[in-house]
Amino acid sequence: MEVNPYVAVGILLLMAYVFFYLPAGYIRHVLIVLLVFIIGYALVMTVSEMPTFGAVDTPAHNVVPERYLGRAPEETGAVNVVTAIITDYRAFDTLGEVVVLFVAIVAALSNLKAR
Amino acid sequence: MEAVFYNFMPIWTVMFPIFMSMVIFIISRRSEKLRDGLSVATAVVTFFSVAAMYPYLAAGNIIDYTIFDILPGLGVSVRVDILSFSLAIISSFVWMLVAIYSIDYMSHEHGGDRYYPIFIFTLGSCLGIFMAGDFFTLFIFFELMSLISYVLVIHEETREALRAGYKYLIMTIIGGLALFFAIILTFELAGTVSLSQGTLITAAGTLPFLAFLSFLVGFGMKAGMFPLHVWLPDAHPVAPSPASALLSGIMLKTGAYGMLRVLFTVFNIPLVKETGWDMIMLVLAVITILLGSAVALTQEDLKRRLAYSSVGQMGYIILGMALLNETALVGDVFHIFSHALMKSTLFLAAGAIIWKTGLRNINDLQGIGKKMPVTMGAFTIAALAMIGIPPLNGFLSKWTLALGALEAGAPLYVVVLLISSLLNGLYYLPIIIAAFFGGEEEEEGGHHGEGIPFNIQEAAHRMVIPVAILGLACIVFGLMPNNFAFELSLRTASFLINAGMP
Amino acid sequence: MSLHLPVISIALLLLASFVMPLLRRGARAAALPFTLSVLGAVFTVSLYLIYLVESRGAFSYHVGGWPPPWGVELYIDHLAVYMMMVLSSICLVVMVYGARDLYHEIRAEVMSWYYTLYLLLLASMIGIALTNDLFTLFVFLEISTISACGIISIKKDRECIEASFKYLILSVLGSGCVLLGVAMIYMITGYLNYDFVAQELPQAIAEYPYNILMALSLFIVGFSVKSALFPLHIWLPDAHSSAPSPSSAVLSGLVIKIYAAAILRLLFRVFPAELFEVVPVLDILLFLSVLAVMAGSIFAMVQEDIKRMLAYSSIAQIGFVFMGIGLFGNRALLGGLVHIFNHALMKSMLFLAAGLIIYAAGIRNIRDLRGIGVRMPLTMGAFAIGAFSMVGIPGTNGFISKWHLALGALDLGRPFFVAIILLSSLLNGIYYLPIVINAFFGVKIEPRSEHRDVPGMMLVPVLILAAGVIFFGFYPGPILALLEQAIVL
Amino acid sequence: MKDIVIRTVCRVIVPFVQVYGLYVIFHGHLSPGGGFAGGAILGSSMVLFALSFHLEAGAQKLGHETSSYLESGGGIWYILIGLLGLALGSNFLTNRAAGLGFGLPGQLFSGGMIFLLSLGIGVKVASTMFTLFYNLSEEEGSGGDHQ
Repeated sequence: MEVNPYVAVGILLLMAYVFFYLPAGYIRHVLIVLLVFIIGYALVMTVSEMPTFGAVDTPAHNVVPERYLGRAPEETGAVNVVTAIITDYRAFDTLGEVVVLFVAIVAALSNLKAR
Repeated sequence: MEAVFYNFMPIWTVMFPIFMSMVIFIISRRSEKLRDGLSVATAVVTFFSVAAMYPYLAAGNIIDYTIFDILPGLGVSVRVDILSFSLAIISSFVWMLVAIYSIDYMSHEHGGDRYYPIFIFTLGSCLGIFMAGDFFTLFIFFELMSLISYVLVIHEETREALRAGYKYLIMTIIGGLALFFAIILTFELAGTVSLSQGTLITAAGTLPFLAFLSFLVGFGMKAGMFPLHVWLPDAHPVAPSPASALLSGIMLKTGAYGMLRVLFTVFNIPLVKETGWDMIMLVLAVITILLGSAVALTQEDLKRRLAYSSVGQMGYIILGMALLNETALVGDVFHIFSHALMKSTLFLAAGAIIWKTGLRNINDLQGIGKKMPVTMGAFTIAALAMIGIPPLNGFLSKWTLALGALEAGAPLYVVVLLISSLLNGLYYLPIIIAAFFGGEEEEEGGHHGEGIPFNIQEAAHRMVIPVAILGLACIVFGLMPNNFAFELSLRTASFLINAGMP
Repeated sequence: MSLHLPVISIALLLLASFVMPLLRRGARAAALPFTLSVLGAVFTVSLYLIYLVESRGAFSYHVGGWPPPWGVELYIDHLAVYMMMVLSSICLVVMVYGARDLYHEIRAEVMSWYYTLYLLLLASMIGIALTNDLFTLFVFLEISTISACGIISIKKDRECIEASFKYLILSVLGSGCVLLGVAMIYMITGYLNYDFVAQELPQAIAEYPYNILMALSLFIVGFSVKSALFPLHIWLPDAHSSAPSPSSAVLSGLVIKIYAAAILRLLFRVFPAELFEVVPVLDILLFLSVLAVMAGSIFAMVQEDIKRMLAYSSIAQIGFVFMGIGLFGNRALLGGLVHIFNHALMKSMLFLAAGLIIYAAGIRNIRDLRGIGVRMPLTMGAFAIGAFSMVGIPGTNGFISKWHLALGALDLGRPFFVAIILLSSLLNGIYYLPIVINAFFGVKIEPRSEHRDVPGMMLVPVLILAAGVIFFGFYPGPILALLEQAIVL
Repeated sequence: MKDIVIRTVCRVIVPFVQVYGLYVIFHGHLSPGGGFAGGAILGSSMVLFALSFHLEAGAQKLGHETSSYLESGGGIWYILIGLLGLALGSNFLTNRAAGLGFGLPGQLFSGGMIFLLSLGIGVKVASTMFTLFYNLSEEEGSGGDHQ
């Protein structure tokens, strides 16, 4: 899994060039297809190596869900574990989500009203 | 108690003009007279402040005081030794005279409100370079002086001046960055950039060589060393004459001062000799001398000719320090004195002529010596000193330099000095001859378009007197071989040979 | 109580931004003092937090009382308080300026929206600086993305919409990359908390090398897009030049840096050092930063619009920050990090000065700036200081960061990068100094009729920032002392 | 949209949809659902109402002012509850440890903060949907007028 930095930088530069600067045309199509193959290859390699979905021994099955699933009702008072996670264990993230909604609407409205 | 007092003297000497420049800037809106008076007063006070340090330094002391640290091992500090003092005293002396000269010269020019604060500020930053205790402080003042003096260069704000100024600025920045690189390399290699630690870099190698080269570029840029001199002949002539006098007479010396410090404090003589880096400097110096003198010959513009002459003279100074022996160093430091006096005389005299007649072309100056005898007299003295006619100070410095070259076992450089003197003669003498003995037939020919107006007289007293003083100084320092400047040179040279340690 | 201050300051900013749209009619006049007082409070808190962290060391805060890995953790270390101080101080100063300038650039009806977005942007950036949790990082990333777009597109012209749309698309692409990366990390480690992930990753390398590599590259690409690292910078010039000046100042000064700080944390606190031996991420960042430094400067040289030029210069300067990260030595990192603050000071000051010029004279083109220094000496004086700082003249804070970066490069025995730094400084000089020169000297132009007087409230922030540039050029000690502890990650 | 069938159906459906939305919000801690889902249902009911009748009719039921008050109110509510944890001497957004948890798990009024937060989220999401819908549709309308 040795990665040559020059190759990596080269690919990144090529990507940026093809996507942002290269005028539409035959070469651009070919290069895009080529790049998609490179990215696709990397993704396939990644996916083929992922832990089996739903298997018991995946790393995600650790102490975190154990506690969530086992002790959420007594610790938070919510029977629904999902809600317990969303609004109690990780309520700060949910605050963030609420703010995302808010900022989305503020940005949209300010845009609409600015004209 | 005495030490404490003297520790603060350099700070005062540097900060007083800088502070006064702001006062002058504010005052200048009120009254022009007060502004002019204050500028002269500041320059005079600064000169005496520098001079007041002499007794302490003459006793063999060194003022060394760290003001505060910006980063560990990197602070703002002052250090005055005999070398610093030599340069500071000649600078403030010339500055004082130029300040007096400026009053009348600038009264006809625009932008005096800008000129005087910058003029005085440059004095402060220039003294700051000489009195800096480490390369970082030196660098601060070096950049400050270079950037601020840009305003002096482009004072006329003509298209030509702006173009020359831009060239100057870019070259200054390149030089500054090279200096930055050099300082950072020194810091990396030595852990400090203080001037009071003795030799900083003792071993040769790639990085020390890079540091040396960068220092050479940084200071050589300022000193107008070939091939970095290209800004100089453009920038010096376009400035107002008093500013040209300072640029050529004093500010070039900051580069020479830096090179002296590099050779004798950052590195040491054995190292430079062993690695052969002195050869680089010698070769460049020889090219600088010959090129400056030769190109000066071809210049028609008076101030341009003087500027190229400066290039040649800076070559002497670089040559002198690169010879790396005591006799040559005496000549070198003395030549710094001499050239400061000679070149300011020449530029101020040229300024007086231009101020009075508006003529810059050498061919138009026929017979000017009869109209302005004192000015041209001073010009003649300085020019003869430049050529190296005894008993003027230029002769003394060249003589000592030549002795140093012989001592170093390189008579070739004596030949170079002689050739250059010959060239100097070739381009200075026609001016003098034409000034005093030419011009009759044109005068008879009636109204010649480019000729000198017939009603020209000596310039204003406050312009003539400084020129005369400087011209006299050229004689005085040449007539008496045991003068103050020569004494200083001797002591500085022995000080430097001891690797910057007393 | 003082341990709650970080989260309180985020909550305060969010609360203030929620309240802002409710201020109607009569109360609308209160929006500005309210915003300023909140910003001032956050700034004060950040100073206090610096003192707190200095005196008792880094501490973590468990939001909701749940210990990690179950709950969300904020980790307040030296780097976090440093970033918080930088963010809040610059935001405060810029807002003082923006109070007057914004009326000139955007409609009065949307002013309160602007304050809302501005506060949210600050809140999210502080969140990014403080968080110790990958998902919280992503959430705040989203908020900052959208609010940053908002403060660009709020201006009433077409360019802004186009620019912010471009920014939105690319930035959301970046967010998507980060989200995917977070998901992968979670999948192979089972944690979101930085410390726990860092614990798990060394074992996971053997088992899931491609996943880690992919996650890492996604993070790099995502954050590079957001912080406009060289080949992914194309949104920046448009976005930063067309936005209202206070937005440009904040965007160029702060927003692109916070992502650099975030990727710095991820690289050094989450990803194991063994990984960098296999995958030369730091080298990649280093090469990109060199390209950024050079390309940014070269592009800036050919610009005609002053704000566009400043924007391209930002691309070069963010390159310095990444160079500090990529060199991976203590001193270089110090240089990169201190450049975050230094560049924030000078670039926001330059943008504000440009804004002042646009406000007063209506000029954007660099050629038209001739003689402006005579009319606006203080503004152009500040601009000159900023220009000198960009070049790295000693006595300005730009010198301090270059000094450390260069020394850091030498420490690692890579003088090539010193040459790059110097070359870029030279290029900076070539495009900044003519502006200053032309502004003060040369052709005189008679005053234009449209020339407006500059209100003191707009001029003072510029001068404060200029004074900061000088002050921290001579007295960088406290900042460096703080950062020296910060880089002991 | 003056279709009588649509109007009648909507008139009947909307209250049920709203009640269901409220149900989902309030039972977030007991059954699948919660603030986001319930808020979306609630919001879509109002969108449906406005679509089937008239934009103005919808605006009469829930004005822009009110909508934006709800919008901000949801967020403020969330943060205030978070600060409540602080006030009770615990951390930000602390639930049971701060003494906020009440009721037995499984009951409607249980879970302490969770219940309140869901309410805030629901209000927020609903008003967001509604506001966005309104502003976008009004924008189209005004754009049409210009043409």
